[in-house]
Amino acid sequence: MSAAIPYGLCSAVLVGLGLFGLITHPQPLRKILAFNLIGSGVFLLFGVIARRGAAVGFGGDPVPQALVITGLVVAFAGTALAVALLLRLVDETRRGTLRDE
Amino acid sequence: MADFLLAAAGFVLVTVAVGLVRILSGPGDADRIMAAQLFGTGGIAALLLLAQAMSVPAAIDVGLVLGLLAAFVSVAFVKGVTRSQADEA
Amino acid sequence: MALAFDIVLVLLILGVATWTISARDTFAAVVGFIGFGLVLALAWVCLAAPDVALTEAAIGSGLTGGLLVGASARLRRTETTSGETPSISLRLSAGVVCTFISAGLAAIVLELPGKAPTLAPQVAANLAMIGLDNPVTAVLMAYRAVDTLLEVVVLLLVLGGIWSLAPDHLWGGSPGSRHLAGPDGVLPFVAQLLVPVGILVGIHIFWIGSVAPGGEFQGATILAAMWILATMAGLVDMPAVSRRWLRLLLVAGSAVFFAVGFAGFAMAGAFLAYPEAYAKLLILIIEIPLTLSIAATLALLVAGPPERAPQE
Amino acid sequence: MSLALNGLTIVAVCAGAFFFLAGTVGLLRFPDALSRLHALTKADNLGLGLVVLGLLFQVGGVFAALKLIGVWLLTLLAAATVSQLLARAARASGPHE
Repeated sequence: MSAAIPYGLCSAVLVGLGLFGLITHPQPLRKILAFNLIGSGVFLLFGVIARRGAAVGFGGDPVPQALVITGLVVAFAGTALAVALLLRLVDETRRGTLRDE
Repeated sequence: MADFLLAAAGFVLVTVAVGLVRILSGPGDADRIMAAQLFGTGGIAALLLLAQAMSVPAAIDVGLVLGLLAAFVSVAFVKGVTRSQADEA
Repeated sequence: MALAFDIVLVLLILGVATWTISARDTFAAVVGFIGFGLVLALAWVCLAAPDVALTEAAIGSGLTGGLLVGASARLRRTETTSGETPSISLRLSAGVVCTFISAGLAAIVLELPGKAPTLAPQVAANLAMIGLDNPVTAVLMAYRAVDTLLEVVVLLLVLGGIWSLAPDHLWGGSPGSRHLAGPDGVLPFVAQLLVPVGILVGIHIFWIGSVAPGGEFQGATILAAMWILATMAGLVDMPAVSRRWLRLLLVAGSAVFFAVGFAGFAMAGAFLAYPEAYAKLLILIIEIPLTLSIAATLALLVAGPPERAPQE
Repeated sequence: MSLALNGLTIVAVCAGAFFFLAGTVGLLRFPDALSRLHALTKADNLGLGLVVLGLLFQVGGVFAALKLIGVWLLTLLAAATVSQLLARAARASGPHE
Protein backbone atom coordinates (compact mmCIF):
# COMPACT_ATOMS: atom_id res chain seq x y z
CA MET A 1 0.00 0.00 0.00
CA SER A 2 1.39 3.35 -1.01
CA ALA A 3 1.68 6.09 1.61
CA ALA A 4 -0.43 8.34 -0.60
CA ILE A 5 -3.53 6.08 -0.47
CA PRO A 6 -5.14 7.74 2.60
CA TYR A 7 -4.93 11.11 0.85
CA GLY A 8 -6.42 9.61 -2.31
CA LEU A 9 -9.43 8.34 -0.37
CA CYS A 10 -9.63 11.71 1.38
CA SER A 11 -9.81 13.50 -1.97
CA ALA A 12 -12.62 11.19 -3.12
CA VAL A 13 -14.67 11.99 -0.01
CA LEU A 14 -13.95 15.73 -0.36
CA VAL A 15 -15.34 15.78 -3.90
CA GLY A 16 -18.54 14.03 -2.78
CA LEU A 17 -18.90 16.25 0.29
CA GLY A 18 -18.39 19.44 -1.72
CA LEU A 19 -20.87 18.34 -4.38
CA PHE A 20 -23.46 17.61 -1.69
CA GLY A 21 -22.99 21.09 -0.22
CA LEU A 22 -23.17 22.69 -3.68
CA ILE A 23 -26.52 21.02 -4.38
CA THR A 24 -28.22 21.38 -1.01
CA HIS A 25 -27.15 24.79 0.33
CA PRO A 26 -29.50 27.65 -0.53
CA GLN A 27 -27.08 30.48 0.32
CA PRO A 28 -24.76 31.44 -2.56
CA LEU A 29 -21.72 32.00 -0.32
CA ARG A 30 -22.08 28.45 0.99
CA LYS A 31 -22.20 27.21 -2.59
CA ILE A 32 -18.92 29.04 -3.26
CA LEU A 33 -17.36 27.37 -0.21
CA ALA A 34 -18.62 23.96 -1.32
CA PHE A 35 -17.28 24.49 -4.82
CA ASN A 36 -13.87 25.27 -3.33
CA LEU A 37 -14.02 21.99 -1.40
CA ILE A 38 -14.58 20.10 -4.65
CA GLY A 39 -11.61 21.93 -6.14
CA SER A 40 -9.43 21.03 -3.17
CA GLY A 41 -10.42 17.39 -3.57
CA VAL A 42 -9.39 17.41 -7.22
CA PHE A 43 -6.09 19.14 -6.41
CA LEU A 44 -5.40 16.58 -3.69
CA LEU A 45 -5.98 13.78 -6.21
CA PHE A 46 -3.37 15.48 -8.41
CA GLY A 47 -1.03 15.52 -5.42
CA VAL A 48 -1.52 11.79 -4.90
CA ILE A 49 -0.76 11.13 -8.57
CA ALA A 50 2.34 13.34 -8.27
CA ARG A 51 3.46 11.50 -5.12
CA ARG A 52 3.17 8.17 -6.89
CA GLY A 53 5.39 9.52 -9.65
CA ALA A 54 8.32 10.03 -7.27
CA ALA A 55 11.55 9.29 -9.13
CA VAL A 56 15.19 10.31 -9.56
CA GLY A 57 15.46 11.80 -6.08
CA PHE A 58 12.32 13.98 -6.30
CA GLY A 59 9.65 13.34 -3.67
CA GLY A 60 7.00 13.67 -6.37
CA ASP A 61 6.48 14.35 -10.05
CA PRO A 62 7.00 18.14 -10.37
CA VAL A 63 4.74 18.52 -13.43
CA PRO A 64 1.39 17.82 -11.69
CA GLN A 65 2.62 19.80 -8.69
CA ALA A 66 3.20 22.84 -10.90
CA LEU A 67 -0.25 22.34 -12.45
CA VAL A 68 -1.80 22.36 -8.97
CA ILE A 69 -0.09 25.69 -8.18
CA THR A 70 -1.54 27.14 -11.39
CA GLY A 71 -4.90 25.65 -10.49
CA LEU A 72 -4.93 27.11 -6.99
CA VAL A 73 -4.29 30.61 -8.31
CA VAL A 74 -7.02 30.31 -10.96
CA ALA A 75 -9.43 28.88 -8.36
CA PHE A 76 -8.78 31.93 -6.20
CA ALA A 77 -9.51 34.22 -9.15
CA GLY A 78 -12.75 32.36 -9.81
CA THR A 79 -13.76 32.67 -6.16
CA ALA A 80 -13.03 36.40 -6.20
CA LEU A 81 -15.22 36.84 -9.32
CA ALA A 82 -18.04 34.79 -7.77
CA VAL A 83 -17.91 36.83 -4.56
CA ALA A 84 -17.95 40.11 -6.50
CA LEU A 85 -20.98 38.93 -8.52
CA LEU A 86 -22.75 37.88 -5.33
CA LEU A 87 -22.11 41.20 -3.57
CA ARG A 88 -23.41 43.09 -6.62
CA LEU A 89 -26.50 40.89 -6.72
CA VAL A 90 -27.18 41.65 -3.06
CA ASP A 91 -26.68 45.37 -3.67
CA GLU A 92 -29.17 45.27 -6.54
CA THR A 93 -31.85 43.07 -5.00
CA ARG A 94 -31.27 43.58 -1.26
CA ARG A 95 -31.68 39.83 -0.86
CA GLY A 96 -29.02 37.15 -0.56
CA THR A 97 -30.73 34.50 -2.64
CA LEU A 98 -30.54 33.05 -6.11
CA ARG A 99 -34.31 32.60 -6.48
CA ASP A 100 -36.20 34.90 -8.81
CA GLU A 101 -39.60 35.55 -7.35
CA MET B 1 13.59 10.89 17.07
CA ALA B 2 11.56 11.41 13.92
CA ASP B 3 8.81 9.19 15.32
CA PHE B 4 8.65 11.19 18.53
CA LEU B 5 8.43 14.48 16.61
CA LEU B 6 5.69 13.09 14.37
CA ALA B 7 3.75 11.90 17.40
CA ALA B 8 4.13 15.32 19.02
CA ALA B 9 2.90 16.98 15.82
CA GLY B 10 -0.11 14.68 15.77
CA PHE B 11 -0.85 15.38 19.43
CA VAL B 12 -0.69 19.16 18.99
CA LEU B 13 -2.92 18.94 15.91
CA VAL B 14 -5.56 16.85 17.66
CA THR B 15 -5.45 19.16 20.69
CA VAL B 16 -6.06 22.29 18.65
CA ALA B 17 -8.72 20.48 16.63
CA VAL B 18 -10.60 19.94 19.88
CA GLY B 19 -10.29 23.70 20.32
CA LEU B 20 -12.09 24.04 16.99
CA VAL B 21 -15.15 22.69 18.78
CA ARG B 22 -15.28 26.20 20.19
CA ILE B 23 -16.37 27.29 16.72
CA LEU B 24 -19.28 24.90 16.96
CA SER B 25 -20.60 26.41 20.15
CA GLY B 26 -19.66 29.98 19.28
CA PRO B 27 -21.42 31.95 20.57
CA GLY B 28 -19.80 35.11 19.20
CA ASP B 29 -17.90 35.58 15.95
CA ALA B 30 -14.86 36.64 17.98
CA ASP B 31 -14.74 33.17 19.54
CA ARG B 32 -14.74 31.62 16.11
CA ILE B 33 -11.85 33.70 14.83
CA MET B 34 -10.02 33.03 18.12
CA ALA B 35 -10.36 29.31 17.57
CA ALA B 36 -8.96 29.81 14.08
CA GLN B 37 -6.02 31.64 15.62
CA LEU B 38 -5.33 28.82 18.07
CA PHE B 39 -5.60 26.43 15.16
CA GLY B 40 -3.10 28.59 13.26
CA THR B 41 -0.52 28.59 16.06
CA GLY B 42 -0.94 24.84 16.58
CA GLY B 43 -0.66 24.31 12.83
CA ILE B 44 2.61 26.25 12.77
CA ALA B 45 3.95 24.13 15.65
CA ALA B 46 2.93 20.96 13.79
CA LEU B 47 4.61 22.25 10.61
CA LEU B 48 7.88 22.99 12.41
CA LEU B 49 7.84 19.51 14.00
CA LEU B 50 7.04 18.00 10.61
CA ALA B 51 9.87 19.94 8.96
CA GLN B 52 12.35 18.34 11.34
CA ALA B 53 10.77 14.86 11.40
CA MET B 54 10.54 14.51 7.61
CA SER B 55 13.61 16.68 6.91
CA VAL B 56 11.69 19.13 4.73
CA PRO B 57 13.25 22.44 5.77
CA ALA B 58 10.87 24.29 3.43
CA ALA B 59 8.01 23.50 5.83
CA ILE B 60 9.49 26.20 8.10
CA ASP B 61 8.77 28.72 5.33
CA VAL B 62 5.20 27.43 5.18
CA GLY B 63 4.97 28.14 8.92
CA LEU B 64 6.26 31.67 8.34
CA VAL B 65 3.66 32.31 5.62
CA LEU B 66 0.90 30.83 7.77
CA GLY B 67 1.80 33.11 10.68
CA LEU B 68 1.69 36.21 8.48
CA LEU B 69 -1.57 35.37 6.78
CA ALA B 70 -3.31 34.33 9.99
CA ALA B 71 -2.72 37.88 11.19
CA PHE B 72 -4.05 39.17 7.86
CA VAL B 73 -7.27 37.16 8.19
CA SER B 74 -7.81 38.37 11.76
CA VAL B 75 -7.44 41.98 10.67
CA ALA B 76 -9.86 41.37 7.79
CA PHE B 77 -12.31 39.97 10.35
CA VAL B 78 -12.02 42.98 12.67
CA LYS B 79 -12.48 45.32 9.69
CA GLY B 80 -15.48 43.34 8.48
CA VAL B 81 -17.18 43.48 11.90
CA THR B 82 -16.65 47.21 12.35
CA ARG B 83 -17.78 47.86 8.80
CA SER B 84 -21.05 45.96 9.13
CA GLN B 85 -21.74 47.76 12.42
CA ALA B 86 -21.12 51.10 10.69
CA ASP B 87 -23.55 50.05 7.95
CA GLU B 88 -26.24 49.23 10.46
CA ALA B 89 -25.85 52.48 12.37
CA MET C 1 4.26 6.09 12.71
CA ALA C 2 4.21 8.08 9.48
CA LEU C 3 1.11 6.20 8.36
CA ALA C 4 -0.61 6.86 11.70
CA PHE C 5 0.14 10.57 11.31
CA ASP C 6 -1.23 10.51 7.75
CA ILE C 7 -4.45 8.93 8.97
CA VAL C 8 -4.85 11.46 11.81
CA LEU C 9 -4.31 14.26 9.31
CA VAL C 10 -6.82 12.82 6.81
CA LEU C 11 -9.45 12.43 9.53
CA LEU C 12 -8.82 16.02 10.58
CA ILE C 13 -9.20 17.26 6.98
CA LEU C 14 -12.47 15.39 6.58
CA GLY C 15 -13.72 16.61 9.96
CA VAL C 16 -13.06 20.26 9.13
CA ALA C 17 -14.54 19.84 5.63
CA THR C 18 -17.70 18.27 7.08
CA TRP C 19 -17.95 21.19 9.48
CA THR C 20 -17.58 23.67 6.60
CA ILE C 21 -20.51 22.02 4.81
CA SER C 22 -22.77 21.35 7.78
CA ALA C 23 -22.34 24.52 9.86
CA ARG C 24 -25.55 26.45 10.40
CA ASP C 25 -23.90 29.85 10.43
CA THR C 26 -22.15 31.09 7.27
CA PHE C 27 -19.39 32.85 9.18
CA ALA C 28 -18.63 29.66 11.13
CA ALA C 29 -18.39 27.82 7.82
CA VAL C 30 -15.92 30.41 6.50
CA VAL C 31 -13.73 30.00 9.58
CA GLY C 32 -13.93 26.26 9.05
CA PHE C 33 -12.75 26.75 5.49
CA ILE C 34 -9.70 28.73 6.68
CA GLY C 35 -8.82 25.88 9.05
CA PHE C 36 -9.37 23.47 6.17
CA GLY C 37 -6.73 25.30 4.09
CA LEU C 38 -4.34 25.07 7.02
CA VAL C 39 -4.61 21.29 7.48
CA LEU C 40 -4.45 20.88 3.72
CA ALA C 41 -1.09 22.72 3.74
CA LEU C 42 0.15 20.10 6.22
CA ALA C 43 -1.11 17.37 3.91
CA TRP C 44 0.86 18.86 1.00
CA VAL C 45 4.03 18.73 3.12
CA CYS C 46 3.34 15.03 3.78
CA LEU C 47 2.79 14.50 0.04
CA ALA C 48 6.33 15.81 -0.58
CA ALA C 49 5.01 18.94 -2.30
CA PRO C 50 6.31 21.88 -0.20
CA ASP C 51 5.82 24.29 -3.12
CA VAL C 52 2.11 23.48 -3.19
CA ALA C 53 1.98 23.68 0.62
CA LEU C 54 3.27 27.26 0.42
CA THR C 55 0.70 28.16 -2.23
CA GLU C 56 -2.12 26.52 -0.26
CA ALA C 57 -1.13 28.34 2.94
CA ALA C 58 -0.83 31.68 1.13
CA ILE C 59 -3.74 31.60 -1.35
CA GLY C 60 -6.00 28.72 -0.33
CA SER C 61 -6.14 29.63 3.34
CA GLY C 62 -4.91 33.21 3.69
CA LEU C 63 -6.05 35.31 0.75
CA THR C 64 -9.27 33.35 0.07
CA GLY C 65 -9.95 33.43 3.82
CA GLY C 66 -9.61 37.21 3.97
CA LEU C 67 -11.86 37.59 0.92
CA LEU C 68 -14.58 35.32 2.33
CA VAL C 69 -14.45 36.77 5.85
CA GLY C 70 -15.03 40.23 4.40
CA ALA C 71 -17.85 39.00 2.16
CA SER C 72 -19.64 37.07 4.91
CA ALA C 73 -19.50 40.11 7.21
CA ARG C 74 -21.19 42.17 4.50
CA LEU C 75 -23.79 39.48 3.81
CA ARG C 76 -24.70 39.08 7.48
CA ARG C 77 -27.88 41.11 7.23
CA THR C 78 -29.24 39.45 4.11
CA GLU C 79 -28.82 35.96 5.48
CA THR C 80 -32.10 34.10 5.43
CA THR C 81 -32.59 30.44 6.07
CA SER C 82 -36.36 30.27 6.17
CA GLY C 83 -38.36 28.76 3.35
CA GLU C 84 -35.35 28.00 1.23
CA THR C 85 -34.04 24.79 2.73
CA PRO C 86 -34.38 22.11 0.08
CA SER C 87 -36.81 19.29 0.66
CA ILE C 88 -35.74 16.15 2.47
CA SER C 89 -36.13 14.06 -0.68
CA LEU C 90 -33.79 16.32 -2.64
CA ARG C 91 -31.21 16.15 0.12
CA LEU C 92 -31.53 12.40 0.34
CA SER C 93 -31.12 11.86 -3.40
CA ALA C 94 -28.22 14.33 -3.48
CA GLY C 95 -26.61 12.37 -0.65
CA VAL C 96 -27.00 9.10 -2.54
CA VAL C 97 -25.58 10.53 -5.79
CA CYS C 98 -22.61 12.12 -3.99
CA THR C 99 -21.87 8.91 -2.09
CA PHE C 100 -21.76 7.03 -5.38
CA ILE C 101 -19.40 9.60 -6.89
CA SER C 102 -17.11 9.39 -3.86
CA ALA C 103 -17.17 5.60 -3.92
CA GLY C 104 -16.35 5.59 -7.63
CA LEU C 105 -13.42 7.95 -7.15
CA ALA C 106 -12.19 5.91 -4.18
CA ALA C 107 -12.33 2.75 -6.27
CA ILE C 108 -10.26 4.46 -8.97
CA VAL C 109 -7.70 5.56 -6.38
CA LEU C 110 -7.41 2.01 -5.04
CA GLU C 111 -7.14 0.54 -8.56
CA LEU C 112 -4.43 2.88 -9.85
CA PRO C 113 -1.85 0.96 -11.93
CA GLY C 114 1.12 -0.32 -9.96
CA LYS C 115 3.71 1.55 -11.97
CA ALA C 116 2.85 5.23 -11.98
CA PRO C 117 3.71 7.28 -15.07
CA THR C 118 6.07 10.14 -14.27
CA LEU C 119 7.79 13.01 -16.00
CA ALA C 120 10.28 13.50 -13.17
CA PRO C 121 13.27 11.99 -15.06
CA GLN C 122 12.73 14.32 -18.02
CA VAL C 123 12.48 17.31 -15.68
CA ALA C 124 15.65 16.26 -13.86
CA ALA C 125 17.57 15.67 -17.09
CA ASN C 126 17.16 19.25 -18.27
CA LEU C 127 17.37 21.10 -14.94
CA ALA C 128 21.08 21.90 -15.27
CA MET C 129 20.47 23.38 -18.72
CA ILE C 130 18.23 26.17 -17.46
CA GLY C 131 20.22 26.76 -14.29
CA LEU C 132 17.41 26.26 -11.75
CA ASP C 133 17.50 23.87 -8.81
CA ASN C 134 13.80 23.83 -7.96
CA PRO C 135 12.03 21.46 -10.39
CA VAL C 136 8.59 22.99 -9.81
CA THR C 137 9.81 26.48 -10.69
CA ALA C 138 11.50 24.98 -13.74
CA VAL C 139 8.19 23.48 -14.89
CA LEU C 140 6.33 26.75 -14.26
CA MET C 141 8.86 29.05 -15.89
CA ALA C 142 10.46 26.91 -18.60
CA TYR C 143 8.82 23.62 -19.63
CA ARG C 144 5.23 24.78 -19.21
CA ALA C 145 5.83 28.53 -19.38
CA VAL C 146 2.89 28.89 -21.79
CA ASP C 147 0.53 27.71 -19.01
CA THR C 148 1.91 30.30 -16.64
CA LEU C 149 1.64 33.04 -19.26
CA LEU C 150 -1.98 32.19 -19.97
CA GLU C 151 -2.72 31.99 -16.25
CA VAL C 152 -1.51 35.55 -15.75
CA VAL C 153 -3.73 36.64 -18.66
CA VAL C 154 -6.67 34.83 -17.00
CA LEU C 155 -6.03 36.78 -13.79
CA LEU C 156 -6.21 40.04 -15.76
CA LEU C 157 -9.42 38.95 -17.49
CA VAL C 158 -11.02 38.13 -14.14
CA LEU C 159 -9.96 41.52 -12.81
CA GLY C 160 -11.63 43.12 -15.86
CA GLY C 161 -14.75 41.10 -15.08
CA ILE C 162 -14.82 42.27 -11.47
CA TRP C 163 -14.25 45.91 -12.41
CA SER C 164 -17.04 45.76 -14.97
CA LEU C 165 -19.46 44.98 -12.11
CA ALA C 166 -19.13 48.59 -10.92
CA PRO C 167 -22.21 50.78 -11.49
CA ASP C 168 -21.69 53.33 -14.30
CA HIS C 169 -21.25 56.40 -12.14
CA LEU C 170 -18.51 54.74 -10.07
CA TRP C 171 -16.47 53.55 -13.04
CA GLY C 172 -12.85 54.60 -12.75
CA GLY C 173 -13.07 55.18 -9.00
CA SER C 174 -11.31 53.41 -6.15
CA PRO C 175 -12.32 50.02 -4.78
CA GLY C 176 -13.54 49.69 -1.20
CA SER C 177 -14.42 52.39 1.27
CA ARG C 178 -11.74 54.73 2.55
CA HIS C 179 -10.32 53.21 5.70
CA LEU C 180 -9.50 55.73 8.36
CA ALA C 181 -7.06 54.96 11.12
CA GLY C 182 -8.93 54.53 14.39
CA PRO C 183 -8.31 56.96 17.22
CA ASP C 184 -6.79 54.20 19.38
CA GLY C 185 -4.33 53.39 16.64
CA VAL C 186 -3.93 49.67 17.32
CA LEU C 187 -4.61 48.71 13.72
CA PRO C 188 -2.07 51.13 12.18
CA PHE C 189 0.41 49.89 14.78
CA VAL C 190 -0.19 46.27 13.75
CA ALA C 191 0.20 47.20 10.10
CA GLN C 192 3.34 49.24 10.64
CA LEU C 193 4.93 46.26 12.39
CA LEU C 194 3.70 43.48 10.13
CA VAL C 195 3.83 45.01 6.67
CA PRO C 196 7.63 45.54 6.51
CA VAL C 197 8.26 42.04 7.89
CA GLY C 198 5.72 40.62 5.44
CA ILE C 199 7.29 42.37 2.46
CA LEU C 200 10.64 40.95 3.50
CA VAL C 201 9.19 37.44 3.79
CA GLY C 202 7.48 37.84 0.41
CA ILE C 203 10.70 38.83 -1.31
CA HIS C 204 12.52 35.99 0.45
CA ILE C 205 9.96 33.41 -0.70
CA PHE C 206 10.12 34.77 -4.25
CA TRP C 207 13.91 34.84 -4.33
CA ILE C 208 14.57 31.33 -3.00
CA GLY C 209 12.12 29.99 -5.59
CA SER C 210 14.93 29.14 -7.99
CA VAL C 211 16.73 26.84 -5.55
CA ALA C 212 14.15 25.81 -2.95
CA PRO C 213 10.36 25.69 -2.59
CA GLY C 214 8.91 29.13 -3.21
CA GLY C 215 8.47 31.30 -6.25
CA GLU C 216 6.61 34.16 -7.86
CA PHE C 217 3.03 33.14 -7.02
CA GLN C 218 3.70 32.50 -3.34
CA GLY C 219 5.81 35.65 -2.95
CA ALA C 220 3.26 37.74 -4.85
CA THR C 221 0.41 36.49 -2.65
CA ILE C 222 2.23 37.62 0.49
CA LEU C 223 2.97 41.02 -1.06
CA ALA C 224 -0.70 41.35 -2.05
CA ALA C 225 -1.86 40.47 1.48
CA MET C 226 0.49 43.09 2.92
CA TRP C 227 -0.82 45.74 0.53
CA ILE C 228 -4.40 45.00 1.60
CA LEU C 229 -3.33 45.02 5.25
CA ALA C 230 -1.80 48.47 4.82
CA THR C 231 -5.01 49.64 3.10
CA MET C 232 -7.25 48.27 5.83
CA ALA C 233 -5.15 50.03 8.45
CA GLY C 234 -5.55 53.32 6.59
CA LEU C 235 -1.81 53.66 5.94
CA VAL C 236 -2.31 53.83 2.18
CA ASP C 237 -5.42 54.20 0.03
CA MET C 238 -6.45 51.96 -2.84
CA PRO C 239 -5.70 53.83 -6.06
CA ALA C 240 -8.45 54.68 -8.53
CA VAL C 241 -8.63 51.89 -11.09
CA SER C 242 -8.24 54.37 -13.94
CA ARG C 243 -4.76 55.41 -12.82
CA ARG C 244 -2.22 54.94 -15.60
CA TRP C 245 0.59 53.68 -13.34
CA LEU C 246 -1.73 51.06 -11.91
CA ARG C 247 -2.73 49.81 -15.36
CA LEU C 248 0.95 49.69 -16.37
CA LEU C 249 1.84 47.77 -13.22
CA LEU C 250 -0.93 45.26 -13.92
CA VAL C 251 0.11 44.48 -17.48
CA ALA C 252 3.89 44.78 -17.01
CA GLY C 253 4.36 41.11 -16.11
CA SER C 254 2.48 39.64 -19.03
CA ALA C 255 3.93 42.26 -21.43
CA VAL C 256 7.51 41.29 -20.52
CA PHE C 257 6.50 37.61 -20.67
CA PHE C 258 5.10 38.05 -24.19
CA ALA C 259 8.14 40.08 -25.27
CA VAL C 260 10.57 37.40 -24.12
CA GLY C 261 8.29 34.80 -25.69
CA PHE C 262 8.39 36.44 -29.11
CA ALA C 263 12.10 37.12 -28.77
CA GLY C 264 12.36 33.33 -28.44
CA PHE C 265 11.60 33.06 -32.17
CA ALA C 266 14.70 35.08 -32.98
CA MET C 267 16.96 33.66 -30.27
CA ALA C 268 16.10 29.98 -30.20
CA GLY C 269 13.57 29.35 -32.96
CA ALA C 270 10.30 28.95 -31.01
CA PHE C 271 7.81 30.87 -28.86
CA LEU C 272 9.10 31.12 -25.28
CA ALA C 273 12.27 29.18 -26.14
CA TYR C 274 15.22 30.35 -24.06
CA PRO C 275 18.76 30.20 -25.49
CA GLU C 276 20.66 27.91 -23.14
CA ALA C 277 23.32 30.39 -22.03
CA TYR C 278 20.78 33.06 -20.97
CA ALA C 279 17.96 30.87 -19.67
CA LYS C 280 18.34 31.77 -16.01
CA LEU C 281 18.81 35.49 -16.74
CA LEU C 282 15.74 35.58 -19.00
CA ILE C 283 13.64 33.76 -16.39
CA LEU C 284 14.71 36.34 -13.82
CA ILE C 285 13.85 39.19 -16.21
CA ILE C 286 10.37 37.73 -16.58
CA GLU C 287 9.89 36.85 -12.93
CA ILE C 288 10.53 40.24 -11.31
CA PRO C 289 7.86 42.27 -13.17
CA LEU C 290 5.63 39.18 -13.15
CA THR C 291 5.73 38.98 -9.35
CA LEU C 292 4.83 42.68 -9.01
CA SER C 293 2.00 42.37 -11.54
CA ILE C 294 0.56 39.25 -9.89
CA ALA C 295 0.77 40.91 -6.47
CA ALA C 296 -1.13 43.97 -7.73
CA THR C 297 -3.72 41.82 -9.54
CA LEU C 298 -4.38 39.59 -6.53
CA ALA C 299 -4.74 42.57 -4.19
CA LEU C 300 -7.23 44.25 -6.54
CA LEU C 301 -9.15 40.97 -6.94
CA VAL C 302 -9.69 40.97 -3.18
CA ALA C 303 -10.52 44.70 -3.15
CA GLY C 304 -13.42 44.18 -5.60
CA PRO C 305 -15.09 46.59 -8.02
CA PRO C 306 -14.80 50.39 -7.62
CA GLU C 307 -17.12 51.70 -4.89
CA ARG C 308 -16.23 55.38 -4.80
CA ALA C 309 -16.79 57.86 -7.60
CA PRO C 310 -13.59 59.07 -9.26
CA GLN C 311 -12.41 62.47 -8.05
CA GLU C 312 -11.47 64.88 -10.80
CA MET D 1 26.07 14.12 23.48
CA SER D 2 23.32 13.55 20.95
CA LEU D 3 21.48 11.50 23.58
CA ALA D 4 21.49 14.50 25.92
CA LEU D 5 20.30 16.80 23.11
CA ASN D 6 17.51 14.38 22.23
CA GLY D 7 16.50 14.29 25.88
CA LEU D 8 16.32 18.09 25.99
CA THR D 9 14.24 18.11 22.79
CA ILE D 10 11.80 15.58 24.21
CA VAL D 11 11.39 17.51 27.46
CA ALA D 12 10.85 20.86 25.69
CA VAL D 13 8.47 19.54 23.03
CA CYS D 14 6.42 17.67 25.64
CA ALA D 15 6.18 20.85 27.73
CA GLY D 16 5.09 22.73 24.59
CA ALA D 17 2.42 20.15 23.81
CA PHE D 18 1.17 20.47 27.40
CA PHE D 19 0.69 24.21 26.97
CA PHE D 20 -1.30 23.66 23.78
CA LEU D 21 -3.49 21.32 25.79
CA ALA D 22 -3.86 23.99 28.46
CA GLY D 23 -4.83 26.55 25.82
CA THR D 24 -7.53 24.27 24.45
CA VAL D 25 -8.89 23.58 27.93
CA GLY D 26 -9.01 27.31 28.56
CA LEU D 27 -10.79 27.92 25.28
CA LEU D 28 -13.39 25.31 26.17
CA ARG D 29 -13.89 26.07 29.85
CA PHE D 30 -13.67 29.82 30.39
CA PRO D 31 -17.00 31.63 30.55
CA ASP D 32 -16.57 34.71 28.33
CA ALA D 33 -14.72 35.83 25.24
CA LEU D 34 -12.16 38.05 26.97
CA SER D 35 -10.97 35.43 29.46
CA ARG D 36 -10.87 32.84 26.69
CA LEU D 37 -8.66 35.19 24.71
CA HIS D 38 -6.48 35.64 27.78
CA ALA D 39 -6.04 31.87 28.20
CA LEU D 40 -5.43 31.29 24.55
CA THR D 41 -2.85 33.92 23.63
CA LYS D 42 -0.51 33.11 26.50
CA ALA D 43 -0.74 29.34 26.42
CA ASP D 44 -0.37 28.65 22.72
CA ASN D 45 2.45 31.12 22.13
CA LEU D 46 4.35 29.64 25.07
CA GLY D 47 3.63 26.20 23.63
CA LEU D 48 5.00 27.24 20.25
CA GLY D 49 8.05 28.79 21.94
CA LEU D 50 8.82 25.56 23.77
CA VAL D 51 8.41 23.52 20.59
CA VAL D 52 10.82 25.89 18.82
CA LEU D 53 13.23 25.59 21.76
CA GLY D 54 13.08 21.82 21.53
CA LEU D 55 13.72 21.87 17.79
CA LEU D 56 16.72 24.19 18.23
CA PHE D 57 18.64 21.24 19.70
CA GLN D 58 18.07 19.30 16.49
CA VAL D 59 18.78 21.72 13.64
CA GLY D 60 22.19 21.78 12.05
CA GLY D 61 22.93 25.30 10.88
CA VAL D 62 22.81 28.72 12.49
CA PHE D 63 20.59 30.01 9.67
CA ALA D 64 17.94 27.35 10.22
CA ALA D 65 17.98 28.09 13.96
CA LEU D 66 17.54 31.81 13.33
CA LYS D 67 14.65 31.09 10.99
CA LEU D 68 12.90 28.97 13.64
CA ILE D 69 13.29 31.79 16.18
CA GLY D 70 12.06 34.19 13.51
CA VAL D 71 8.85 32.19 13.03
CA TRP D 72 8.24 32.28 16.77
CA LEU D 73 8.90 36.01 17.08
CA LEU D 74 6.60 36.72 14.13
CA THR D 75 3.79 34.66 15.64
CA LEU D 76 4.32 36.31 19.00
CA LEU D 77 4.19 39.76 17.45
CA ALA D 78 1.12 38.97 15.37
CA ALA D 79 -0.73 37.31 18.26
CA ALA D 80 0.05 40.08 20.74
CA THR D 81 -1.21 42.85 18.48
CA VAL D 82 -4.07 41.00 16.80
CA SER D 83 -5.48 39.74 20.13
CA GLN D 84 -5.69 43.39 21.18
CA LEU D 85 -7.85 44.04 18.12
CA LEU D 86 -9.94 40.93 18.70
CA ALA D 87 -10.57 41.93 22.32
CA ARG D 88 -11.86 45.33 21.17
CA ALA D 89 -14.08 43.66 18.58
CA ALA D 90 -15.41 41.21 21.18
CA ARG D 91 -16.18 44.05 23.58
CA ALA D 92 -17.78 46.19 20.88
CA SER D 93 -20.11 43.39 19.87
CA GLY D 94 -21.27 43.21 23.48
CA PRO D 95 -21.35 40.55 26.20
CA HIS D 96 -24.75 39.28 25.12
CA GLU D 97 -23.33 37.83 21.92
